[in-house]
Amino acid sequence: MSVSVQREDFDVGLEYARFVAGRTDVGGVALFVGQVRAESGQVAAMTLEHYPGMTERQIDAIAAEARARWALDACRVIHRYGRLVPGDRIVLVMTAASHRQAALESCHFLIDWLKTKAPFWKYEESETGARWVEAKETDDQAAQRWRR
Amino acid sequence: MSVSVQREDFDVGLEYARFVAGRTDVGGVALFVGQVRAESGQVAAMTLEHYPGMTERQIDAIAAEARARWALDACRVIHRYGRLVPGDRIVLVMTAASHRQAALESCHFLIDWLKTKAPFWKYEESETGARWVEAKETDDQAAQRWRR
Amino acid sequence: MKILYFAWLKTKTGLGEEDVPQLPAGVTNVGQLIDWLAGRGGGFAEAFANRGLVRAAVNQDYAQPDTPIRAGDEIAFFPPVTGGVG
Amino acid sequence: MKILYFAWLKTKTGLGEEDVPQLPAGVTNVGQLIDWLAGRGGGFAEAFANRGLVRAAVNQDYAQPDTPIRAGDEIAFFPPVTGGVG
Repeated sequence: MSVSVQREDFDVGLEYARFVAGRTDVGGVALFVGQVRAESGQVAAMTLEHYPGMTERQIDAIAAEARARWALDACRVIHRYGRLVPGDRIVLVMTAASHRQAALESCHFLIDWLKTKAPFWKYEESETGARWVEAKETDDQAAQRWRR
Repeated sequence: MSVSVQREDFDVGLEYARFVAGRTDVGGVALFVGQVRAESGQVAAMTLEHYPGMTERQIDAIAAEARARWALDACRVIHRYGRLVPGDRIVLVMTAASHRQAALESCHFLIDWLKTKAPFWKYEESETGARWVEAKETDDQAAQRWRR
Repeated sequence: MKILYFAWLKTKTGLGEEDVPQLPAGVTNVGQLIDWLAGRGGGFAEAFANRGLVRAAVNQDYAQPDTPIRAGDEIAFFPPVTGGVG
Repeated sequence: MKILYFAWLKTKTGLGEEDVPQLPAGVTNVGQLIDWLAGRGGGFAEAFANRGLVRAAVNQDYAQPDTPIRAGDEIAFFPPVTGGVG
């Protein structure tokens, strides 16, 4: 299990290569890459503020829960902060397991929970001004469906 | 939408880079990489036989269904055939969408259906001999849950 | 009519592919073609002994026993597919 | 006690971080600390005007109004998190 919270971009191919290097026990690797999306040209840039220390702590806790719920061989999360423009990568979640369902479900779980539990706040700049983005009800719902 | 059925390996980083190059409309990319797994040293190698022509046709049909069901920006499937050893990559499924749920769910759908609809047959070599692998009930069930 | 065999159906019949220029008498669908092929005996009888284990395609689409066939078709027989991922 | 403010709570209070050496009189939990901070008036009153919009953490774990606090704790106030993915 490995978590990085960083300003710098990450290389998806390199991260994947390191993740599976020398492993023959892995049957499936699920990856999710979140990117900044230009909504009909509205978002010119966004800045992700985070709470250093708490961010790593919360992501560690979420990753530990994923490992408790699914039989995972490995798990990696990278989350960026700072100013980002459309097309920039924001987050990488990567899970490896013997079976594809475990890899896919845990990856989905991690990204849903990151969205509601990791202390990041999004400040969006657009043509009409800048604002702090409000939390969405739908994200809470997406995370809630993993409750049991 | 792009489908490749090939003997050669693929480069996950390069495929991802090409997939998102110049795009700012994508909010999330989901990837799944299937690899040959050594089950406690049992599988020494496997050979994937396929039905050239029908394979491409069936994967095209599955990808078209994914695009009809989810709002996808792009979709890519690579499936290998031939002799493979533990650690080798077998399949890549990649989906891009504005929203993470669409990317994640369609990727999961594609890999579940590939397993039951794409005409591949697995011949496994192990210490105790070689055999054609029989289809699993659980794969049918995994695919069935996408029926509506 | 081209007939293809995959996986252990290829092993048992000893054939990857064969050409059957005309539809055999009385054969109008996949099920009847299987009866006719099994009637050859030997490896063919063996390959089609348990029909629950045999799947078919007509012109590269999955087919059922009652799927009609014509002289120019490409027919394939194979076991249930077993994909490549765990 | 260290108090941190994030996102628009930082903008409204005008502070990213402050040190409050001792627990104010009568303050033993998060809710009471919010009352005390709001009592400063100005940007602080504004930041805590709608408490439904404010989340808190004590020592980097999510906290509730009745979560107890002590003099050495790190307390943070921020809006509901908004992650980074669509």
